[in-house]
Amino acid sequence: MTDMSDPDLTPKQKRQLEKEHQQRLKYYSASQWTLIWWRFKRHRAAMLAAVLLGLMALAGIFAEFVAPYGPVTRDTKYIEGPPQIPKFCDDNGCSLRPFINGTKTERDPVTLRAISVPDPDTRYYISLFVKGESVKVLGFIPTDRHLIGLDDPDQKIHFWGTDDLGRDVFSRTIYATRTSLSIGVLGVLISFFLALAIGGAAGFFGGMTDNVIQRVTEVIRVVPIIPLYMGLAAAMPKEWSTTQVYFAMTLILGLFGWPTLARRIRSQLLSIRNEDYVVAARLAGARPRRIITQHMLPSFTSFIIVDLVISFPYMILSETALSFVGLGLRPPSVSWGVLLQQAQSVRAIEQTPWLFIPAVFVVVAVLAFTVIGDGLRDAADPYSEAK
Amino acid sequence: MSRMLTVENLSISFRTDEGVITPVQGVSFHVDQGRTLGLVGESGSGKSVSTKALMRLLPGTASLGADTRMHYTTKDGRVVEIETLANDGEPIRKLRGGEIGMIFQEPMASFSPVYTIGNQMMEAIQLHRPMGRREARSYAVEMLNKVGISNAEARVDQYPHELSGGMRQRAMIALTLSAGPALLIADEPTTALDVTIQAQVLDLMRDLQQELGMGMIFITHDLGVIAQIADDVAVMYLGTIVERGPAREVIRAPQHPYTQGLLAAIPSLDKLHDRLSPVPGDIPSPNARPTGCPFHTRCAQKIAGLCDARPPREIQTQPGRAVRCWLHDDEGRNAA
Amino acid sequence: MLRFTLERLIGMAITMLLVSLMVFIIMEIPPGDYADRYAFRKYSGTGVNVTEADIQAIRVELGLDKPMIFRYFDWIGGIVLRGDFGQAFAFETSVVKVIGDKVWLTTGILFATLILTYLISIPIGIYAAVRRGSAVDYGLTIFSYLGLALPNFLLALVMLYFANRWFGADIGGLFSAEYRDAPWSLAKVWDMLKHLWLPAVVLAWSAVAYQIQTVRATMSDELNKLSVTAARARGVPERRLLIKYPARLAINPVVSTIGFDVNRIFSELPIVAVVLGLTDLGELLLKAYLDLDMNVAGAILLLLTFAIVFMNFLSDLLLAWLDPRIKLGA
Amino acid sequence: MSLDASPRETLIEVRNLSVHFPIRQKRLFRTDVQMLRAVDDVSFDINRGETVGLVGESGSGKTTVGRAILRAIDPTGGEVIFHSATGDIDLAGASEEELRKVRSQLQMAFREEGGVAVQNLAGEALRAFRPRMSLVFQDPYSSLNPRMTVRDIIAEPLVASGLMRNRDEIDERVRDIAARCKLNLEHLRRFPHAFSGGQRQRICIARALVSKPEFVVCDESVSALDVSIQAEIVNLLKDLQEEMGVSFLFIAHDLSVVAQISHRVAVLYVGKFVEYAPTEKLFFTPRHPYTHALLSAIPLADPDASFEPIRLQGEIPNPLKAPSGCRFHTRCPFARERCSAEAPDWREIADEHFVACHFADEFDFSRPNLNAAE
Repeated sequence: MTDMSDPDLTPKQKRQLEKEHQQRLKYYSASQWTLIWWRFKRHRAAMLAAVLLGLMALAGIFAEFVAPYGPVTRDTKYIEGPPQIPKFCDDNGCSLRPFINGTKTERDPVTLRAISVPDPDTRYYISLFVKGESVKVLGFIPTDRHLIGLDDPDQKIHFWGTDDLGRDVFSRTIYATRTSLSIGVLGVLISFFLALAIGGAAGFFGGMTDNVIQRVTEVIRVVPIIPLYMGLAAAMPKEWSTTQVYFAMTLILGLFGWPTLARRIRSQLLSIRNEDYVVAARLAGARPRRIITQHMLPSFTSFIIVDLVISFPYMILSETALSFVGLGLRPPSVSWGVLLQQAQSVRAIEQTPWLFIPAVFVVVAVLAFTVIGDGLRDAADPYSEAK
Repeated sequence: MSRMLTVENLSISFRTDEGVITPVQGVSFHVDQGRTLGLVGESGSGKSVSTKALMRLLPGTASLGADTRMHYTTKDGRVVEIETLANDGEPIRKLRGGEIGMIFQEPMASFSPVYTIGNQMMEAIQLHRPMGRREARSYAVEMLNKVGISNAEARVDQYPHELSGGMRQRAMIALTLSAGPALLIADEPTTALDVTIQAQVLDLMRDLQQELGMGMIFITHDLGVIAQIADDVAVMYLGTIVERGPAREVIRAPQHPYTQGLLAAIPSLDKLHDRLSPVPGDIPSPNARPTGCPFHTRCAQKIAGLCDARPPREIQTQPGRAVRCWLHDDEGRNAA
Repeated sequence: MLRFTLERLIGMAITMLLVSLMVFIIMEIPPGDYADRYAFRKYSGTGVNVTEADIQAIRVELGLDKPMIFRYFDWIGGIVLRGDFGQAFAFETSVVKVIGDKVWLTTGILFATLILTYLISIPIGIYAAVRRGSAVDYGLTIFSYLGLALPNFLLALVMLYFANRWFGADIGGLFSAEYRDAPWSLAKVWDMLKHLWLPAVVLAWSAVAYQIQTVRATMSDELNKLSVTAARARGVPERRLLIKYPARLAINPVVSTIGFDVNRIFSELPIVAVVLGLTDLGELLLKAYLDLDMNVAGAILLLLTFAIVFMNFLSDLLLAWLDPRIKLGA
Repeated sequence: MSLDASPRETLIEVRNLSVHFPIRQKRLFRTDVQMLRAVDDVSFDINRGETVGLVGESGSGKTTVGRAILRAIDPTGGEVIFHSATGDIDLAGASEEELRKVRSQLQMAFREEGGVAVQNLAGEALRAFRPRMSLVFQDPYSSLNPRMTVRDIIAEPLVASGLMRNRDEIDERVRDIAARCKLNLEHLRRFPHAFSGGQRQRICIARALVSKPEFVVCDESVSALDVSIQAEIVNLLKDLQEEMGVSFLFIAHDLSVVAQISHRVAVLYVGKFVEYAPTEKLFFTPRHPYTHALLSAIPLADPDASFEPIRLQGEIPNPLKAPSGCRFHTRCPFARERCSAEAPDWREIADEHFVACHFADEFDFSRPNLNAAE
């Protein structure tokens, strides 16, 4: 508030004042999205979650490249093997490059079964961009390079161990990330469009339409959702291909995810419709289309994004749960739920705990979506403080 | 007339995300028994916050200045140093309600919606008076009658939302007075009411104060209300009292440029169609408080280099009147 | 209050009618009809060659050739008038026999879970709001995030693992081996209670996390209300103040979401049941779905939903009793 | 600022305007519909370049009157005739489609009434008229779209109605009106969150006046502002009126502000007009007991003025259960039997002084002898 032309100020103070002044001007002419971004940035946990989720999504999108092996590639030499942790040192000295020891087959002295034991005399070095299986990234970019792997193309590394068929848990988890996240995205999108249409109709037309829609929404909301999904999932013909099942699943998840969202859209519409500035636009002679696109939608979008983000966890958890009990995706598809199917028993916890690693992904993804949702919710209404 | 409350150098700071802000700085006033102090100011002047500090009702993010003194003399003559009390505890609770009562702007919001009027009144009565349930109830009915609520016997069992706005504020007054306070703090009690209802409530409060001989602090932004109800007035601007003195004298002959501007800006019913004289500029936000005199950004008589650099002292201009302005300070006069 | 109750009763009846329609439609969705599956199950492996005519005969016998709307009324009429949910072909007996006392087991699990949820979440939520911003508050926030994120079946597995290590192997399921098929007795009930806590804890987990957040949020709002400040200004002691004013109102959203909690619990039940080896409706439902025994599945889905609708009704009544503003507004 | 100098020209004629809202209450098997007579049979007129003040307490229906005139809500009955200056509507700029609809309805309306009966206009035609009428809201926070720049907010009436298409022209007009409302160029680039209450109200006024309307409704436009700021907005409105010749309907509950800005003032009580007169007459020689009580209830910032408010019994009635006969009879200190039985006529008791009271002739409430009647 001090006068800038005050002669008593030192140049440094003046610069400081000038800087503050510029910042204020920047704030004054900041649009909605800039304000939201500024506020969201302040939410450190949400930023961290966003980065984590971004990494996860990238890994999923470029699964062919990121995963060292295919989802069904078997390593018969290493079945139900524990995770192999890269190391820099062993009994034979240290190295600057990480490596793992090879394995050799021995007979268990008691049961006489063949088991794999580490062979301290062999070393396989880990590299980036190694040659491996030929794959098509994103389905069309052919390459035989993989992000990470062993120098020796004949040897395999299993960061997170293998399952009972010798499939690499790390690679499978990366592929599963793609499936599970994409089911979430598609499911949310489907339910979003349904919600937008249904909630929009209720909020826009009001009256009888609204009453009927409200009643139907009410009915769908009281039905326990997983048993309902189960009913629909059970109806899927057993002979369907994995792709068909995949799309059917997204459709089912999307088909019943809309009621909560539709209710929110409806109430948002109703409250925005009565905002003074919308009335003002109407009195200024704006047509309905202009009122909706210029005045209602912009204020509405940020809230809807929040709702979308917080409805992801339900989709992901539902898919995981359904696949877990065998009603969702089925092998040979890989999703987090499908992977966890192999870990259904207490025996698995005791003997092959690494099969639970996909669960960490589920928890992290759901947590990340929840935290981002919280951060967005705080940021979505940048004008609440201004009052 | 005995002095019941002395407040000296009251400063209140809040911790916020953007740093510490101090919406109230160096406020001093006092209340005598049987007299009404009007605290007048526009939005952001810190009038409500100051009285909440008196009752130690501020949130945990708030802190009082080091040389803040708030001394209250109880009904039995003890002096309580309010600034030393904890926010929560037996000593301050003894003061709240029983010694100092408080009425708020929103009568609906100051009642809990899920209990009857009678329930909430009886609670206050039993906390501060040695009465049983029966007695407390009939006392509640008596108090409702006293504030002019008809059919009090039935009203006592109604919920707040079943009463109209004016009735609710009357019930709130009855509730507050039923605890028997010696000092009443009324925070804009009539602002949310219609003109005719406001007049009724002002009338009622004036009568009750005289009848019960209470001291009263009446907070408002309306100088008209002050003129009608207050004996003394303190004018607040951005967290400081810029002028104080007997209401009559201050309103007739304001000394601070802000008080002068405020009075001139009020539309009068006697001089129709005249141009109004606004105070130029906007009220700065409390977290961007100007340096020096807080009013200098809008003051037509500001002394450059002085008013914007150093805050003025409080100057006694006449017995019982004080003003915080360089124009009344010898140093300021010399500089001008 | 009477009118209010009546109104809600009628609302409940309408919802139940619509729900039953929906459930019926879901029962009809699986490919092929009941007769197909009946014939397949009855004669597969017996060497009998089933012709289209045979199936048609079964269809007529069972009344499956009638239009859907008639079949719906047959079905719902049987349920409402005679308590008959039809035949469970996978078990070759009536659905009622199959479901039987599993209804009571499920009810037991449900109420154990609900009570556990509210006993934990309400006091903790209130405490977190009062101590807002403290370490305890942050800890609870992190806990409730985890509660929302951890899939319940995983939790069930982990709990089972530890329960096995600490309490011995016989903790899964609802009964110890010696009581599993024994007739009901006091000892059996006691044995059940000893097993009931595990599913209750697992099922309560996410509900607790959710309700802590709800209670904390409303309590925080209520704490900032003028009525609380006003009561404090009257000298009401702090503890009593918290309980009488904000806490009393912070319970309202919990009461209004009882139905929602029941929904959540029923949603998780089938999956948790698989992991914990419970023999309740949830597990049966899963089995029925996998076998495409739609009469059983439909009956269970219908019962679960009715329970939710009924709990919604109860929560409405409870809320109206708790909050005087609702009765008058209705 | 006397009106007598210029010839009076009626701009808005309100005839028997009524607005009833159906209040639906869901019962068990049926829905009860009660009629809330928010505004009941109200008639008055507004001259060109004049400000008419509308005062009343909560539930009096003053906001409803303003919005019904602008057709923000639909009136139940009555007429609102808008004597617009012809040639202002940019017919050339409108598309063929709009033009056809507007023209046909305009011509018909003009021929019939010599003005446009606003409530007969539908859809397109109403939109075409909107730029000539405007509304300034009470809450300067919620009436500005926080997601638009001030420039876009002010330009909205021009753009939305299609009054102007050329960006440069719009910018010029916006800059012009903004300057008149004491907003500078830098302000135009900002968003509403950068402004204080008084500045926001100036933006609202600029928006209302940008299309050079002939008639603007100010709905409690200054009541949310602090006193020191309020005066500035009142002065601004007066200046703009002189410059642009616009008419205002100034709705407020604060009588002293209304007194300062209005040429004539109407007093509403529970949906009915009780008195309508030139400002001096209304404030110095009120004829209705309610006006008198209202005036006596204002606390004056003058310690020597006696403050003896007329003690009205009870509370303002709920408009759903409006009293029979004269609606004020339940609280009137002078009520007689006839008052509860028979609604008083709306009559011109003196030149331009309208009142609805059976016994208005018997009362003399003229100030400063405020209590002469008792």
